[in-house]
Order: sequence, then structure tokens, then C-alpha cells
Amino acid sequence: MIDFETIKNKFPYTEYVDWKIRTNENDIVSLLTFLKENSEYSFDILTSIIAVDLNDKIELIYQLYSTSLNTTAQVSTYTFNSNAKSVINIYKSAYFDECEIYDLFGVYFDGNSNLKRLLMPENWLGHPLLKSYEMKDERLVWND
Amino acid sequence: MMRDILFHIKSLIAGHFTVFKHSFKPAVTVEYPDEKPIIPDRFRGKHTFDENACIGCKTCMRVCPASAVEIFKDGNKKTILFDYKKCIFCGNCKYYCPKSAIGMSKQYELATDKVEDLKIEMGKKDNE
Amino acid sequence: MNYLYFLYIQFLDKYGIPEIFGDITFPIFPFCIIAAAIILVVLFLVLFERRILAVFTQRKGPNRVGFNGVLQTTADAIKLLCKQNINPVGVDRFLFNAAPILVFVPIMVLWGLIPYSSEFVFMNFSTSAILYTAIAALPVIGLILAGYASNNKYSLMGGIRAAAQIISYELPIMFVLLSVAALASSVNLKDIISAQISSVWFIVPCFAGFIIMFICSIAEMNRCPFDLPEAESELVAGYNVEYSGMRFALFFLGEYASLFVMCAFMATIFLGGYLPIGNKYISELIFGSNFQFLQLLIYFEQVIWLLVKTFILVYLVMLVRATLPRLNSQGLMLLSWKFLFPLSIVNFALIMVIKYLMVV
Amino acid sequence: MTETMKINIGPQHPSTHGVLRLVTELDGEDIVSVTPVIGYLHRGLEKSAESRTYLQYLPMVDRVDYLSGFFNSYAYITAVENICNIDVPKRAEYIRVLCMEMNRMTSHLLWFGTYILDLGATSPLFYSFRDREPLMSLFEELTGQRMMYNYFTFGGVRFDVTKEWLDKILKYTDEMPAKLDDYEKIITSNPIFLTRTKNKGILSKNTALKYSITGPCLRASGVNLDFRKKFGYSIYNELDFEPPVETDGDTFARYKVRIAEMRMCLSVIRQCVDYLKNNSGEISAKVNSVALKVPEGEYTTYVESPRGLLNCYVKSDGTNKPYRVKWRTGSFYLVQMLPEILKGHSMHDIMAIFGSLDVILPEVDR
Repeated sequence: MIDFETIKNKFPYTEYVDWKIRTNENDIVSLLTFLKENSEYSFDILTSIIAVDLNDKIELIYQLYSTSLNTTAQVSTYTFNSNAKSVINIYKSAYFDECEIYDLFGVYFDGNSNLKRLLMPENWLGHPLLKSYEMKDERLVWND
Repeated sequence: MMRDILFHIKSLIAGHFTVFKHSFKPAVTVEYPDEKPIIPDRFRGKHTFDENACIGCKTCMRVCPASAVEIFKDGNKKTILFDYKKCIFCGNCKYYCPKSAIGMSKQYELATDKVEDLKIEMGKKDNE
Repeated sequence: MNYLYFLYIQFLDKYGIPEIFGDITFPIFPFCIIAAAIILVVLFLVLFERRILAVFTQRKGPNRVGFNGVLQTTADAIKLLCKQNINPVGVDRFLFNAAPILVFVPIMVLWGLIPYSSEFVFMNFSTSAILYTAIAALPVIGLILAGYASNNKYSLMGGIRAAAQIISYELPIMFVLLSVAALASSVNLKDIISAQISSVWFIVPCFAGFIIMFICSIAEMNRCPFDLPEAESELVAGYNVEYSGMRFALFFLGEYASLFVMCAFMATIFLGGYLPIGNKYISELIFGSNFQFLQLLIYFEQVIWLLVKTFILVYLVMLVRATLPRLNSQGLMLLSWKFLFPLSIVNFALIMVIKYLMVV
Repeated sequence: MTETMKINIGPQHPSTHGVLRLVTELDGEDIVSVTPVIGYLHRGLEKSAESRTYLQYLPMVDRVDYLSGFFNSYAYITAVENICNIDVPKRAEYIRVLCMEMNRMTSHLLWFGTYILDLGATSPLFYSFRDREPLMSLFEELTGQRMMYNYFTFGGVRFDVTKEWLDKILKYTDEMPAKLDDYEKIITSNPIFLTRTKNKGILSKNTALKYSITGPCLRASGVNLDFRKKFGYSIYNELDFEPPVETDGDTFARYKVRIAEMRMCLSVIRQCVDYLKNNSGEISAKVNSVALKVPEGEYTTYVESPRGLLNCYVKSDGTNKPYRVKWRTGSFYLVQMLPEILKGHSMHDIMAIFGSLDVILPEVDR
């Protein structure tokens, strides 16, 4: 079982319910590093990063899996200004995830120098998965 | 080294023989236009519509993922419009129709060279 | 052939045309015969391959056009002929057009070198076996040019692969041919065949040589598992990726014509060419040795024997094609230089010993 | 120093299995760098969910990965069921697992055929398609379609299986091992195949974990991670199976893992059929799918699909439409890893290695 007190002491703004950890957006990199490198948990796989648009803010959910503990964890954080810290230095697989979130939500990741549109074309306007997104591109005329 | 080579030669011969062996088995081809495949009963092909059973509840319109179906209700007269440009043949309209008014036939040859032919209206009543 | 030549000169003589004219124009006849034969044989071969591959994989193959699909390849050929010839932007026009011809012409010459029956040889040189291997290596120039001229990186890589392949596989062929020549004491294909009348077919003393020759021939005609130059799953279509219509048809024709001629060549030097099994002609058995047209019948029978042997080899080539995956370039080089080449030298030495014992 | 050449492999290429573009830099035939470009098959499946009800979205999830539609339906449906607290009858779970394992079999068979075709051999393609056909017909008989099933519903499955149908499966599982032996005779010990796959595209354990590779590719690298076994979701904890693990991590190991997994699938299928034959019961909980009430909440399912871990994250805000659906697919991370695994190999090996990863492009782009 996870010893939540140690985490709480290290990262004071963290909430914890049943492997779901919510943390401050500044702490995310150090928390993930802690979870990965602590030999007790060693969450070695970042299965995915999920972004959810909550209208005023964007929630980023990092889903972790530990092969030794055989358990999953969910670390989430909010970003209010579409800026987040990149975790590619901890989990290499985060690169495509971050590109995808940049592409579909317009979140910039500090530390990921090679952000690019992944699924949408390079010259696409707007970020489609935002709730406020409307297709306004006049270059695209759909033939019905 | 020598044993490796012998093993490889043996496996090569075994592989060729296996392919050769297959030439004595009957062909599994279904020669399509002449010989039609067997279509099971649950097959989801072109729709059928029973205008007498339909109560016009428009459930089919609500469950269709592609908005390919439309019900027109005019008094007692109900017609249904299937747009096969959009239809993905998921069968939702059939499965969730409370009166089983929509069915799906085994007809699967729906290709046509006119776009207009893909919009099919069913349940027209002649008496006005 | 000599008979045909004689008839032609006689015909010209009737109209007072000098013999020298006949000498110059006579090659038109074998050319026409070979061209017609190539087209017929290739049309049949393509159909044969498609049906055989279908049989191996429990399918039916083409069976719609004509009776049971016999006209399928003819229809395909007509379609290819009617197609537009596309000249992509940036190709080297002259080389682009010349390359298919450069591939096809040497293969056509090869057809003229094979003795189809004891009197039916278009070109009977005293060194025809050596000449054969020399000319068999020529089509690769066309392939390289096609790859270079297409202005396409896939084509270029295909062309270069073809060159690398032909270099590695030419040498073992030469060594095998040398050992066969030593057995027959001749490098003339007809003499090689006649040498097999008195002794056994050369496949018996030179079985390793036959295997080497078989593998190398598949490599020379760029067929699976050596189809690296046109590897579909890597290079799309390799050197002929930009070709269409008639020019593509020429490549196609060349590929299958070389398949046939390589198998005919192998049948000639290893399986006794036009010789029947047991040196007894069936027509002689049927009609007796006093039959008037016996010699003529035997000539035809010889052609049929050669065709049968050739098609057995073609069948084997197709079985290999159906079974094996494609080699990679390292495997290609390893197979040739570390396995086939030493083996061919060993085989050559062995044959020399046999020959020495035979002579003594 | 030689000049390098840039070559575009794809998006239209015979063996990228879809529309993947690999911008490759070659030095001669040696690969200097590879940059995968994806997005040519992006259909906006995650955006579509937000404008459709839970039921309307259900037929679309089969199309996330068209070769293993049951897995996608299962992932989505269990997510919704867990938010709604719907209990699924045991028989329904068995039918679901049976369908999924059959689907894994078809997916692996298709992989086998196309992979060997990538390597240049033609016959095994037809054999594997021949053997895939009975399963597809069985699916058609059960669900109504060969690929886009729309068979699982909230709370269970749509139709019950019949005894004849189960007998057909048993017959298939009896015949199949001999056919798999035939495949192995043609391919597994073939020297050409061995030179092309042994020690090619080695994926070490650490690299695989770093790039969150899951599924057969990870198991070929020596990590025994199978979510069926580890989490025992659905009724997998009642079944007896042992996922195959190889330690080499090369292309050949991945091939062997998949072949062994096909045999394992057959045994799991047999166990499911045994249960279904001997037990009867409800096939669906009573759920009003048309007006499905989904309370506020979120759930992530972990499903072991043929191509690795399949996550479906569903967030509900209490309305009749999902607030957010996110698909995490195995192929997405395999494509990301391509530059790493292809580095230092030659042009020939691109397709041999890429094919062995079993990437499905619709799943990458969603």
C-alpha cells in the first residue's frame, strides 16, 4: 500500500484518494519522478496522458502502471493558461502524447522542444477537442 | 556448422513439401457472381420497413450514430428515409425499434452508379 | 535451319536476286520465329504461373476469360498494349525508353542459342555455352539504366541491387559451366547434349552443380526469393516503378522469357536437352524405324522433350517462389560468396577427378 | 563521408498497412534516421463521442481498430457499465471473452499472413486467410457482420450463442493446431526467414518500458506483462492460461510470441466453449440502453488487445452524452518507438521489423 504521508510531506498541495492523486501543476514533474524512481512503487510505464477540457481549465491526467506492484495510479493536475511542464525526460513515451494534446487542446509543454501537430494537418486552425472549438476554416469546403 | 547446414536444408525441403502438399487439397474459392456466399439470418443488409407497425416514436433517429435515417409522420402515414451514403449498417435502428418495424434483409448488393439511388424512401402509401 | 536457309536462297534465285542479299536478310526469319515463340510462350507461362500458384494456395486462379481462363493473359497483354505510355516529369527520356529494349533484346538472343532439336538451332557457335552466360548478364544493364533514368529513388535502389546481385551470382554459374564443359569436352551446347547420349545425363555426376545453377539462375532472372530489385513490399516495384503500358510489358515479357530460357538452358546442360529418356524416341517405337517421315517426327519429338524438361524446371521455380520469403542483401551476398562459390569450386574439382578417372 | 538520401516511405506504400509515412534518411541502404508521420487516417473518433449519446457512439467504437472490434467495444462498454454500476451476467462475460479471444485469433492470423507477405513469401498469406475465414463466418452468424460487430450492449450481449455455433468452434479448434504446424513448417525454421528476423530490431526490456510498449512486443522482450493475467478482468481469472514470453526481444521473438499466443487463444476458446455448453443463464442485464442514465464519474478500462494495452477513458458529466472519451492504443506507442528500433538497420529490414510490431494505422490515428 502506498505511504501517502511521505508524498504529502514532499508535495503539500496533493490530494489522494485510492491511487488517484491530484497535485499542483508545478509539482507534477517532481512527483512523477518520485513515483517512478522510488523503489517501493517504481511506476515504470506511463500508459497515457489524458487531457480533459473543463471549460475554464484543462485537466491533465497521467496514468501510470507499475510492473512490480501490478497496480495503476492516476496523477492529475489542472492547467489554467494552457501551459504545462513536459515529462519527456522522465517517460520517453510522453512525447507523442504531449504532441497530441498540443495538437488537439493547444496545451504547450515546457521542456518539449519539438512540439508539432501530430494528427491534424500542420496548417489546421484551432484545436479541435476544446469544447469551444468551432470549425471556421474557410479553406475547407465540404462537398455534401 | 555442417549440422546447421543440414538442418537448414531439411527445413527448406519440409517447407517446399508442405506447400506442394496443399496442391492436392480442394480449392476454397467462392466464385462470387455465379456462386453466392451463404448469408446468415442475422445479417445486416438493406433495411425493410413495416409502416403498419411503426408508431412514429423516432427512436431509430435517436439511436442512429450517423443520422442516416429519418421518419416523416403525417397523420397516420409514416414514411422512412434511409440515406445509404451515411448508413454504417450498425443495426441500431433495428435493435432498438420498440415495435420491430424496421428490419434488415439479406440484400447486400447495394452498389449503384447514381448518388440519388442511395437515398431510399420506404413505406409510401398510395391512398391519399 | 540450314534447310530453311537453302529454301530461301533457292526462292530468291528464282527471281534473280543475288545470294549476298539472301545472306544479309535471312536473319529476319529466325527473328520472327523467336519473337512469335516468345510471345506465345510468355502468354502461356504467365497463365501457367497464375494457375500453379493458385493450386498451391487452394485457389482456382484465372478461369473466366475464354475456355477455363486460357485467354486471360492474352486479354491482359492487349490491355497493356492499349494503355497510355506515361513519361514522368524529370526522366531521362532517351535512357528511359531504351532501358526496356536493352533488357529484352539480350534475352531474345539467348533464345536463339538454345538447341531445340538436333537440327533446329538458330545460332550454332562453337562457344555457345560461354556466349550464353556472357549474354545472360547483359539485361542487368537495362535494369540499372531503368533505375537511373526513372528519376525515382525506389527505382535507383532497385537498379543498384540488380547490379550487385548479378555480380555475385555470375561467378558460380561460370564454374558450374566449366565443370559441365569438362565433362562434355566442349563448350558448344549441341556437343554438350550429344555427350549426354553416350554417358548419363550430367545431373548425375554434377548434382551439386545443378543445385548451384538452379539457385543462381533464379537469382539471375530476379525471381523470388531473389527478387530484391523489384521487392514489392520494400521498393514498391523497384526499377520498373515508373513504367507503364508497352514499356512495362517489355519488362514483363523479358522477365518471363528469361524464366523460360534459363530453364531451357539448365535442361540442356543437365537434363540432356532434347534427348528422350533412355535414348529411345517414342515416334520410332510407334512407327518403326523404316517410317518415311521418321526423321522429321523425331525433330518434333525432340522439341517436345525439351519443353517437358523445361516446364518441370519452371514448375520447380514456381514452387520455390510460392514457398520462400525474400532474402535480404546480406543473406544474398552470404549465400553466394560463402556457400555457392566455394561449393562450385569443390564441385569443379570433383568433376575434374571424375573426368580424369573416366579418361584413364 | 557519403551524402545521405531522403526517401519517403508511404503514405501510399504496399507494406505500411495503411497510411503511415516514414521519412527515412538513408546512407546507401543503411538507415540514418526515421521520422514517422501519422494522422492520415484521423477520423476524430474522440470528438465524435462528445456529440453523440452513449448508445449512438457504441457502433463507432468497433472502428477504432477494425481488426479487433470486440476489444474496443468491450473497453468502452465496461467503462460505461462501471460508471453506471451495471452488473453483467456471468454468461454474458463468457460470451464476451470467447468473442474477444476468437477476435485475437483472427487478428493474429491476419498479422501472420501479411507479415510473411512483407517478407516476400506468398503462400502463407492465403493459408492464413483461408483459416481466418471460418472465424469470420462464425462472427457473421453470431453478430450479423464480419468486422463491425455492434454485438456487445450495455449490460451484456445482444444474442445468445447456440449449441451448433459452439460445436463449429470446437471443430475449428480441433483442426487449427495442425494448420499452425503447417505454417511453422514453411516459415519458422526457414533459413531465409531466420537470417531476416534473428537479431534484427532488438527491443530491449528497458527501451520497451521507456516507450510504454505493451502486448506481445513487450512479452517478446522478456517482461511477463499481460493484463488478462495481471488484472484478471472479466472472467479471465477463472480461466487457465499462461501468456507466452520470450527473452530475445528481436523480430523472431515477436513472431514466436504471436504464434504461441494463437495456440494459447485456442485453449482459452475451448475453455469458454466448455463453460457455455454446460451452463446457462441470462445474457444481458436489464438496461434501458436508449435512455441510458449515466451518473457523473470517470473510469478507465484496461484491456489486453492483440496490439497491446487498450485503455478507454470515459468521463461523464451526468448528461446523456459522454463528456470525454480517450482511446489509448498499443500501436500509437509502437509507431513512436520506430525511430529507435529501426536505427542502424538497412532498408530491407524496415518492413521486416515494422511488420513484426503489428501496427494498425486506424488505431494510431483514431
